[in-house]
Formats: sequence, structure tokens, C-alpha cells
Amino acid sequence: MSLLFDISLFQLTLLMMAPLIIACLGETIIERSGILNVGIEGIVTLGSVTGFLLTYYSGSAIIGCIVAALSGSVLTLLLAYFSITLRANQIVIGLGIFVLGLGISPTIYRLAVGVVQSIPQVPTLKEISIPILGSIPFIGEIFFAQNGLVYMSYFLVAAVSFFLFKTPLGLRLRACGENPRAADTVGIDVARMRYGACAVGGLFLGVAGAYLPLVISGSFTDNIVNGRGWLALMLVIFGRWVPVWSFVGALLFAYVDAFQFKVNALPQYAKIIPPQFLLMLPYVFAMIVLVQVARGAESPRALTRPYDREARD
Amino acid sequence: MTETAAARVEMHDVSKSFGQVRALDAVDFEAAKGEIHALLGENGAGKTTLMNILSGLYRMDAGRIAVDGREVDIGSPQDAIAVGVGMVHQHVELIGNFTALENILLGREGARWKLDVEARRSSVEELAANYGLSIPLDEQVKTLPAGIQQKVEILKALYHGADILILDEPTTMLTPHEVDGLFSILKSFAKGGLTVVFITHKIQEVLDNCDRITVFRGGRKIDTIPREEATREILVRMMMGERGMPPEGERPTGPSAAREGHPALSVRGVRTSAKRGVPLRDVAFDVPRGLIVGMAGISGNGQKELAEALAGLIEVEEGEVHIDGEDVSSLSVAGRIARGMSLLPQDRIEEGILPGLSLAENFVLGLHPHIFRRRGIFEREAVHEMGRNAIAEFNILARNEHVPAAHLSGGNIQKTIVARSVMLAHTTGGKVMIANNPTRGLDVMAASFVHGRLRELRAKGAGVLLISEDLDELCLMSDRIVVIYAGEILGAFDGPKYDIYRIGALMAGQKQGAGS
Amino acid sequence: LAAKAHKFAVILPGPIEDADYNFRGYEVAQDIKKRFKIETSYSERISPADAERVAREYISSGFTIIGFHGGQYVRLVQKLAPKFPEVTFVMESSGKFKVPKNVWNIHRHYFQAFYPFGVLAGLSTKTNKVSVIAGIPLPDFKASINTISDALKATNPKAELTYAFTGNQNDPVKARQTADAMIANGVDFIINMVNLGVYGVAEAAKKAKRKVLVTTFYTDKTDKAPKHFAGTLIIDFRPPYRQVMEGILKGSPGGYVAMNLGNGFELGPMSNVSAEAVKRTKETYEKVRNGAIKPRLAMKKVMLAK
Amino acid sequence: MAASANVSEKKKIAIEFAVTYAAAGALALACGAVFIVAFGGDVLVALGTVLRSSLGTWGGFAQTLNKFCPLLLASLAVAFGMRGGHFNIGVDGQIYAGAIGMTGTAFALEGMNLPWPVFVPLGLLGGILGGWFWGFIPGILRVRFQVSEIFVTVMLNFVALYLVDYLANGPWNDPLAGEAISLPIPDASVLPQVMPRAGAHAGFIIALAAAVGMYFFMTRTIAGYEIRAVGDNPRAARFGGINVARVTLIIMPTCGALSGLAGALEVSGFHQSLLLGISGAEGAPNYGAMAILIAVIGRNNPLGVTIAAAVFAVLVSGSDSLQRSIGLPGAAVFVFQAIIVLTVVFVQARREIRG
Ligand SMILES: Nc1ncnc2c1ncn2[C@@H]1O[C@H](COP(=O)(O)OP(=O)(O)OP(=O)(O)O)[C@@H](O)[C@H]1O
Ligand SMILES: Nc1ncnc2c1ncn2[C@@H]1O[C@H](COP(=O)(O)OP(=O)(O)OP(=O)(O)O)[C@@H](O)[C@H]1O
Ligand SMILES: [Mg+2]
Ligand SMILES: [Mg+2]
Repeated sequence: MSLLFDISLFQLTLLMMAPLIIACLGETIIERSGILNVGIEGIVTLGSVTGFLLTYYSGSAIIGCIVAALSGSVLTLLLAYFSITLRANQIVIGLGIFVLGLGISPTIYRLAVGVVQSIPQVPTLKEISIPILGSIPFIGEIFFAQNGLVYMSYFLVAAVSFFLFKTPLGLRLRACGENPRAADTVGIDVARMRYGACAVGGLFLGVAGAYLPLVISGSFTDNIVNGRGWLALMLVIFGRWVPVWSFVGALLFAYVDAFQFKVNALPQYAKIIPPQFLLMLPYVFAMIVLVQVARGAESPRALTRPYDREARD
Repeated sequence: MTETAAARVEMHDVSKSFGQVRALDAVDFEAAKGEIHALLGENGAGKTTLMNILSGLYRMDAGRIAVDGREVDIGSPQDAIAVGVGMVHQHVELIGNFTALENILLGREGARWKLDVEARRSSVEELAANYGLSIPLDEQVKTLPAGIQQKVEILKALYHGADILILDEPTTMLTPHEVDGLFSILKSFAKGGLTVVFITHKIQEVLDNCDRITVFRGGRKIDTIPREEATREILVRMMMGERGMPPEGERPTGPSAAREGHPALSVRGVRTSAKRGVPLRDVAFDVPRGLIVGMAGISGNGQKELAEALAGLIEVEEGEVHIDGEDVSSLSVAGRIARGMSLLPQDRIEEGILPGLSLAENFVLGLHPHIFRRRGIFEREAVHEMGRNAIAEFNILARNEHVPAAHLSGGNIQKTIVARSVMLAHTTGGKVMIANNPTRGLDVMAASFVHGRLRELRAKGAGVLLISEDLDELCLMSDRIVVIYAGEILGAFDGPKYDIYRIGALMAGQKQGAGS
Repeated sequence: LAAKAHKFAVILPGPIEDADYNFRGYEVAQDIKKRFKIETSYSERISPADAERVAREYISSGFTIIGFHGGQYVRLVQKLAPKFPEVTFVMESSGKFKVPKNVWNIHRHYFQAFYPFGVLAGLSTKTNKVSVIAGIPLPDFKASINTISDALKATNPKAELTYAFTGNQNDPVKARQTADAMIANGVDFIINMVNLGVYGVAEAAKKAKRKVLVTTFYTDKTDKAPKHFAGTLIIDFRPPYRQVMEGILKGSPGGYVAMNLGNGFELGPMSNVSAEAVKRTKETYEKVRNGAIKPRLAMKKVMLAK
Repeated sequence: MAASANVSEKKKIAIEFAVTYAAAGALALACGAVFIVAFGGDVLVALGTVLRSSLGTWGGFAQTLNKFCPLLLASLAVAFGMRGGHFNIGVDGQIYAGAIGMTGTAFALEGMNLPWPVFVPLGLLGGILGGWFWGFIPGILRVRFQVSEIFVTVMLNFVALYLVDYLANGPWNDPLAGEAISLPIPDASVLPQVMPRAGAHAGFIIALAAAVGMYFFMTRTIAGYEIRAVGDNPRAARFGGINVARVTLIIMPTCGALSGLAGALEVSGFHQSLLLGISGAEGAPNYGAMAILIAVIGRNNPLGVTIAAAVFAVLVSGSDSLQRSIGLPGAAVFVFQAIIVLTVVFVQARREIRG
């Protein structure tokens, strides 16, 4: 039992869940407006380099996060310009942005830092124990003794859910993703909504990127995102475009991942199971869960379809 | 209504082209306060385009628009809403997975930060009650039948405070009873000082309800006349020009014309699951060879499910379907097609066409296992030739057989799927044709052409099941009419003469009027 | 110096700003340029799928010595060398074997070099739980884990060795997750075989409630976690490459260089451990270097000392 | 009459196409030039080396052909899927599965002394089957459980990667390399070279044959028609009597088989062993991503895809020479590639909006 339930396992789960869910929420906002952003991996990478460098130079993680958010937003707006104004194929553009982000991030780092024998480093964010809540045994240690960005991710799940389902603006945003012409005919400016969604969603992607150096490693390295952007994209599907379900998905995935690493580090299992099969576990598990729970999940109907008022579709 | 009445909306010299197609050519249009104004014209005449310009969806290439005498620049639906224009579109523009209430509130939610659907419910309900539009407000729109969806659209326009209300063919999905209801609503609007612009292909509706009529042909305005000066003949001549009236088809003869032998289609105690939509309950009837059997019913009473169950698209839980005496219940769609069944789907866009494939390739869908000489080979030349012939024969307005089907107008898409199912019937021996609302949205000429083709199939000995919500059409075409209500056959009537009121009563579910 | 004007190029799998493995390869190019006064070049981020093309490009632009920084190119070198007899190829491998005439084989003895860390760990662990973190289960890492376990058992029989593979040499996030899991299992000394993943390991050590020590390799990273780094295995590719260059200049188109303790592998500074531990580790290093201790070579499988 | 109208229309479309891409190419070059100047490089030197290193020497040309082979097959796999309404993001995983299939077959048959004309096709078949299976999984999950193939294919990419990691480091490892690389496959399972000195293997011929085959399959067979119909509007296809589930179970596995062939050819023709990094380096855009770009730019049409793949092969194999010619950092090369893709899309989209 202690293999499956122990405090450090759950703490690690939350630690790893946070960047996934933050990116996933950003992508959810963008996709709910009808834009598919497959450039997420590149955008998150850009966020992690700008977030790291600005934290390093300014000494303030808050400034780092803000700049990371802005840079994520800017790159997502480039995607928005191509997908909304130029009505280009969103998948091509997304992949173009992916390649751009993948290339530009290490280039920025190289220009800023150069080729050195010792790389720059920042102190990682401190855990903040929340008064009272943090002292609840077990639960408190798991949920309320984390770094600030983890708390922010809880808050963002609630905030994005509320925004999407309980505000007029959220209703309009979803309308744009389902049937932009219907939204247009009641006077909603579809392009503006979509640009807005990209701008805001991009902020999330940037912060998710900054999380990795600022919380996990204290430094930027080339391969720091390593597919986690794609995972966030998958979690959007997994959660059927509903933040709470994505949150559950992110928790599950991070839990299985943490569990897998734990087993990986135990000698009695290392002999029996090759590590690669343990490493596969979270992905296989996600597929099995999806088969069980998310059958026939429907994407926003207008996803990937550019809106042209005068065109017939 | 006289020319001197205050013009609420004026459009002058409006032109609009789509690529090569000149949809509107220096058109004038004018509607007064307090009138119901009908727009009439063939498919593709430009009616929808003009109204889309007025409602801000399309930008005109040239022209002027004035509302209440003041010139306005309508660049977006928002601008149109600002001057009071609201439009119910030809193809419903609703959000399928929102509830009806959310759809109605969208864009005018009445709050800035916190969405409170409940707070607005009463005002929507009140509005609905005022105009006799009963709608299940909490259902997801995509689960509602088309007729109800259209009502949601109307209520939405009303809720958004339109005082120039444009309705683009709103009655295609409504039952006669509902049409009457709609017009009484519209009349009360007009009395209250609103302007109603109304597009339709049904001349009788125009004559019964409108104050003035504007007729379009080929992107030009022909004339505007007051109702008193209009007759059916005059209007048709204005629409058709020198081409004259559509031919009057032969009338049905009644069941006596049925041919010998097994019925073409025999439906025996069919039941379907509620998971598949409206459940069918012990549906049983025959379509004899050489007859057209009409199926009357208000949309959403199981017609769609029945057609799909017969075609093998949804599972039959109990009961049997026989084609020409053979039990086909366990066969696939393709298997039934091979045995002579041909289905004309009800939703031309979702179920009918392959939008990105060429017109020619659209004609062979369903026929493709049967028409090629070499096994497995798709003979393109043969397909193209078939396409060219079909375009000519069925009078389809398209540049050539290579254009993607999506580029066709709605009416021409309808002709395309009619053409396909007729060709299919000819290819496979044509035992049964299931035609689900085959003339929806077609102009008089095109509709009469489709009717002709159905009669031709009958003459060749096929059994035709004609599903329609248009009772006039059914009476005109059917040798026998069966009535479906809530997934059940409530009665059958033999033609050629029908008692519309008894049929209407059954359609509304009142069993006491059951027929022969 | 040279009769013939040589040009040297090295092909690197990753980015040179990593301050780690690829940086070490980049250094080789800089060093040869300075020391032998010949033109040098490097290409970074060259995947195995692109290496052949890049090598051919160098050859056609007149480069006479092509180095391949990584064992993944071994077969490529053997395939290319016979086709270009006028060019010298330098490869880094894990064995001594027959190669074409114009190939220099730098045989890296990782398994020897890691042996002293077993001693350091055995003398420094308080919980008697020591772990190795590696990314991909490369044969060299398996062999090194084996020698570490021998050294550990010999030094501190009570200490237990565990190990884990994170799946990626350069992913600090996975490394952090693994290290966190190990620390939760009671480990307080981690021997690190991930490259850039090390930053994740160091952060895990910093966050641990107990004192956790970590080692690094390739470059000295002590300043990144001064309270947590116990020692560094400096791996410098310049000495073996210098040997190769000298050999070439002496006229041998091919040859063999053993890269081992004292030649490329070096024990870096140690910190946060007892003076006794430092002393014993240094002694062990000397013994391995001069052959008094011969660590066993077992690359196929991890077989920990009983 | 109509037929001749069609011919002239096709000509018009071809001209339009050519003009668009010429304009796009020009703009892309201009943007690329600005970028190069920003890094202090000489534009002419840079472009000269890009072309010379990809096309200007026999060795470069051969390597461009070698790159063209997997790019074309992978793009065909994506295009085939998109034609059938399936979005295959799993090309990388399928390439790996194909590489595993090839390598495994080669090792399994090693002792049998097969001559190469037998051995190579058997090996490639093994690869095709490996890829086929990797495509079958998302296909069957979509048919049986309506699970998004996008999701499943991405997950399977990770799984395949770890599988290669396992095999290349474990049972098949080449101990001399000390890396994640297998022992070499037997000589008789190595694909013949067409330009032995320059180093081009025969894979590109097979890839071109696959493109031609796909063209005929899609346009001249009933199965191809059914796939296009399902891809265009599955509901209407069902109404037309097409068995959509069966067609779906053809589509994804075929995508997999094409990618698998790419992986098999990479092993048999190029690497002669199984290794990590077959589908691109860590932190670099891999074949999967490039294949999607190529498929969409080539409009999922085998001819268009072939042209686009050729252009990409030149671009990819030429552009990393910018490191050497003007000292661009390795990562900046991706920026250069991205700029070119984005400018092409920009010009294309601008023309379509106006047109
Ligand atoms: N979005 C569009 N894109 C291209 N062409 C269009 C578009 N909308 C309309 N047209 C063109 O405008 C012409 C008029 O179409 P419109 O929809 O106004 O006809 P309509 O009078 O409403 O016909 P119907 O009675 O069938 O509804 C069409 O023949 C078509 O050529
Ligand atoms: N996206 C498009 N691209 C090019 N041409 C189009 C497009 N959409 C419509 N058209 C043209 O518009 C014409 C018909 O438009 P529209 O759909 O309004 O016709 P319609 O007859 O009004 O249909 P309906 O009977 O449904 O009212 C066709 O002739 C077609 O060529
Ligand atoms: Mg219309
Ligand atoms: Mg129309």
C-alpha cells in the first residue's frame, strides 16, 4: 500500500501537475474559441527561456513569470494572426510556430548567455505553507505546502471554469468555437474573441514554460519541455475541453508518472521490469483511461475552421 | 399599404458579386413600417443575398441603405442589430450543444460579469407565451427537431429586440398548423408597427398573409406589387419570366393502381431503441408496387428514424423489413441498396453530399459498387460522363461536373441528391424509393420536376415512400397517406381525395379521427 | 609543424551551450585550433540521421580529420572510413576492436572512472542508501553502476545501492522526479549519470528534508549547489584528442587511445564530505589509475555486488 | 466541350499554384536573408552553401535523396490519413515501429543465408507490418470506442520511443558503441545503394513508387473513393452504403504501414541498425512534424506532397550547413526553417483571401 499512497508521492504529483494544467487551461481557452494551437510545445519552450532569463537578470521570479506570460502571448498572437486574419491552415501554422519556438528559444539563450562552462542559475521558488490549512495532517502537507505557482494552478482551474461556464464572455467565447456564424449574427465579434482567447491563453502557456526552470531545475536547458507541451494538448482532449476534467486528467497522469518513477527507483522492481516499460506506463495508462471514460469526446465544432463571414461551409 | 407610408428600410442600387457570379445587380428594395413584405424568386435569384446584406452578414459591392430615412453603414451584424434589424436565417444558425435558452440569450445576456440564465428565463418565457411559441428551453438545441429549432431562431430574433424582422424561408420546417401560428404572430408584429420581411417559395402563404410582394429574378428586382394585385399566375410569371408555368403533373389515382405481387416494401412491427432518437413503436405498413405512399407527420415524430431504420442505418430491435418479399432486416445499407432500395436523406448538407468531392463523384455515391465493369476499379471517365448527363438531365446549376459539391446552392445540392437517388433506383432495379422531404427549399419549377421523377418511378412499378411535412405536397402526390405520430402509425387514408382535417387531427395525435 | 595542412572538424549531437557533454566536444575543436594552429570547425545538434551528410560535407570542403563525439556514430565511421581513405576519422567508443586503417578509436573507460565514487558514497552516506540516476540505460552506465556497487560494498558493506533510469539524459524534470522518489525512499547520496538532468537532481537535494549529497560529471558544477555537491568526475576530451592529433601528425592514419583515469577522466574537487572520505577516495582513484585496482567490466546487465 | 474547359481550368490552377509558390519562395528568401544578416552572415555565401551542400555535390545530392525518402513516405502517410478524415500525429511512433520491425526481422532471419533480393523485401515487410500494427491500434480504438486518434497516436509515439530505447540498449545493443544503438543488421538485409560512392540508397525509388501507387489507389480504385468519401463526410458516406468502420480500419493501419516503410528503409538503407534519433534529434523538429507540414502544403495530393517533400529535403539538408558557412547557432537553423514555412503560408493565404 505504501507504494501507492505516501505523502511524497502525492506532493510530487502536485508539483508535476501544475505546469501541465496551467498549459492545458491556456490551450482550453484557445480551443474553446475555435483555434487549434498545435504550436504549444514551442510556445511553452519560449516561456521557459524568457521566464528563466528575466528571473536571472532581475532577480525576481515575479518579473520572470510576467515576461514569460507576455512572450507566450506574443507568440500565440502570431498564430492568431495567421489563423484568424489570414485564415491559414491552423495545423500548418501551429507546426510552424512549434518549429519557431523550438529554434528561437535556445537561440535567445545562446545570445544572452553564450557558450560557457558554467551555466546561470536561479534559486527555485520556495514552498509556502498556508496558515491553518497547511497544518492539517496529510492533506495539508500535500495540498497546502507547495510553491506559489501550484496554488495559482488551483485558482486558475476554478477561474477558467467560472469564466467559461458562468460568465457572458465565456458563453460568447464558446459560441465562437462551436458556431462562429451563429455568434456573428447576434453581434459577437468573432475575430476579436479569438484574438482575445489567444492573447490570454498564450499568457498561460508562457507561465507553464517558466514553471519548469523556476520550480524544477533552477536553470534553462535545451530540452526542458521535452514533450510536455504535447501532453498538455492531450490533456485538453482527455478533459473533453472542460477544465475540471483536465485537472483530474493532469492529476492522474502526474500521479502515475510519479508512481512510475518511484517504482523505477526501487531495487526489487528494477530487476524485474526494464525501466523503459515503467516509463511507458503513464502513456499506456492514459490511453486505457481514455478508452474507459472519454469515449466519443466532441471537440468544439468549429475547431480548426477559419471563419469567413461570406463563405459557405 | 400605400407607397406613401413611411419607408422603414430602403435599399438602393445594391450590387453584389461572388467571384464570377453576379448575385445582385443594382437592386432597389423598400419596406414600410407595419407591413409584412414577401420576397419571392427562384432558387438562386438573390433573395438571401439581399437580406444578408441588410443584416450585416455580407458587404455590398455598391449601393446605399437607409433606415427611417437616415443613411446607415451596415458593416457587420452588430451594426444591423443596432438599427433594429434581426434575421432568421435560411439554415438555422444555432449552437448545437447550448440549450435553447442559452442560444436565445447569447449576445444579450443582460449581465456583465456573472452569467445568470435563470434571471432571464422569465422574460424569455413571457415572450414565448406572448407569441405562442412553445419551446423546451432547457434542451440542447441539437436534440430538437428542425421545426423547433426554427422556432428557437424566431424567438431569438424577437428577444434581441428586432423591429425589422427578416425571415428566410422559415416555414419549410413547420407544419400547416405552426405556419398559421407563425403568421398570426407576424401579423400582430406588423400591427404593433414592426416591419416583417419574409422569404418563401410557397405562393399560397404569400397570398394569404403578406401586404406587399417583391419578386426577384436572376439577381434583378422585377417589381413590387401590393397583395391585392397579385394572383398565383401573375407571381409565377414574374418569377419565371417567359418560361411560363410549371407543368401540372398527373394526379394520383389511389391504391387501385397497385401492381400485383409482393409489396415493394413491407414494414412489420418495427421497434427501435430510444437511444437512436424517437423510438418507433410497432410500425407496420406496406408500400405496394406502383404506388406512392405518403407519410404525414409533424417533424420529429419518428420519420427520420423510420427512414434510417428502413435503410439499415439504425438498428431495428424488433420487427422485420421486407423488400419485394425478401427479409432484409439483417442486411447492411449496401446490402439493401443492392436489393433495390434507394434513400433520399432528409438533411442534404449533413447526410447528403460529400462537400469536398466533385459533383460527378457525388452522383455515384451508393451506386459505386454497381456501375463499374472492372472489379475494384473506379472508372473516372464513366463517372464524369454520368456527371455531365446528370447535370443536364436534372437541370443542375453548376459550372461543370468537376466543381466541389459545396460550391452549389442549397437548392442545387437538393437536386443533386435527388438525381443520385433516382439514378440509383434506375441502376439497381428501383424497387423502393424512400424520399424524405425531397423538395424542401426548392422553387416551384424545381419541385415540380422532382415530383415528375417520383411519378416516373411509380409508373415503372417502384414503390415510393414519400415523407413530407407539407400536407399539400402529400395530397398532390400520394395514392395513400399514413400518419405518424410519436413513433407510431396512427392511421392510413386512401386517395386520391383526402380529408385534410382528419389527417391534421391525427398528425396532432388525436386518435378519434382515425381513418379507413 | 605539419607537412600537410590538416583541417579538423567535430560533429556534436547536442547544443554547445549545455556546459556539459557537448561543450566538452566543442572545447576539443577550440583546443586543437589553439594548440596545433590548424583550422577547426564543429557542427552542433547533429542527429544520427544527419551525421553522414555533415561528415561528407566536411570532407568535400577539404577537412582531413573528422571527429564524432558520441558512440552512436561508431558504425557510421566504420561505414564511411573505407570510402574516404585520405581522411582520418576519430570515433569515441566503449571498446577496443578492429577498425579501418584510417580510424582513431578513443576508448572511453567510464566504468573505471566511476569506481572511486562508490568509495566516496560508502563513506558519506548516513542512511546507508546510495542511488545512481542515469537517463538512458547505456552499456557504459550499466558497467559503471556495477563498479560503483563493487566499490560501495568493499567500503561500506551495510550500504545498499539502488539505481534508476529516467528515460532522458537531458530532462531535468524527469531527473527531479526520480531524485525526489529516491530521496523519499531514504537515499541520501546520489551518483549522477544524467547530463543536464543534473539540475533537477540538485534541486531535489536542496528541497530534501535530510542532507542529500550529489555527484556530477563532465564539468564541475559545484557552484550550482555548493551545499549538496559531493564530488565531480571531470571528463575532458581534449587529452585523448591531443594524443590522436599527435599520432596523426606523426603519420599514423589510425590508432587506439585509451581514455581513462589520468587521461581525460579526472577526479574533481570534493566538498561536503569528511576529510577521511576525501582521502580514501583519492587513494582509490590512484589505485585504479595505476592498475592496483581493476574494476570489473560488465556492460550488458546491471549486476550489483552481493 | 466540358472536358476541354476542364483542361484549361487545370492549367489555370497550375499557373496560379506556380505564381503563389514563386512569390512565396521570393519572400521567404528575403526574410531568410534578413535573418542571416542579423546574425552577421553573408547572404550569398549562406545561400550558396545551402544549395551546394544539398544539391551541388554528389555527396550532398545523395544525402538529400536519402532525406527525401523518409520525408516523402511520412508525408504520404499523413496525407493518406487526412484524405480519410484522420489526423495522424503518430508518424514518429510508426517510423520507430517500422524500424523495429525491420531490425527484428533482419536479426530473426540472420542465420538463414538468404540472398539479398529475398532478405531485403522480407525485412521491409517486417517494417511495414510493425508500422501497420502501430496504426491499427488508434484505428481500432477509434472504431470501437470513438477515442480520438490524435490522442492515441501521440501517446503511442512516446511508447514507441521507449520501446526503441529498450531494444537498442537491451537485447539488441551493440556493446562497442556504448550508446543506444543496436548491432548492425546482416549485410544481405541492407538495401542496395544506387550511388555507392555518394551514399544514396534505393529508398527514394520505393518512396516515389509509393506516391504513384497512392495516387492511383486514391483516384482509380473504389476503395480509394470510399476512403475519400468517408474523409469528406462520414455521415453521408454511411448513407451511401459505405461501411465506415471497415474503411477506418483500412486508413490508420495504412498510414502506419507507409510510415513503417519509412522507418524500415531508414534502417535497411541508411543506418543499418536500430537507434534512438532515427526520427530526428532531441529538441529538433522530427519527421512527424515535418510530414504534417509537407502534407498540408502539398494539399494531401500525392503529386503536391512529392514536390513539397523534395523542397523540404533540400531545405532541411541544406540549412544546417548555415552553422558551418556563417556560424549560425544550431538552433537558429530551425528559426530559419520556420520563417520559410511561415512566409510560404503567408503568401498563400493572402492570395486566397483576395482570390
Ligand atoms: N456565400 C456565397 N458565396 C458565393 N456565392 C454566393 C454566396 N451566397 C450567394 N451566392 C450567389 O448569389 C446568388 C443568389 O443567391 P441567394 O442565396 O441570394 O439566392 P436565393 O434567392 O436566396 O435563392 P433560394 O430561394 O434558393 O434561397 C446565388 O446564385 C449565388 O451565385
Ligand atoms: N462557397 C462558395 N463558393 C463558390 N460559390 C458558391 C459558394 N457558395 C455558394 N456558391 C454559389 O452560390 C450559388 C447558390 O447560392 P445559395 O446557396 O444561396 O443558393 P440557393 O439557391 O439560395 O440555395 P437554397 O435553395 O438553399 O436557398 C451557387 O450557384 C454556387 O455556385
Ligand atoms: Mg435563399
Ligand atoms: Mg439561398
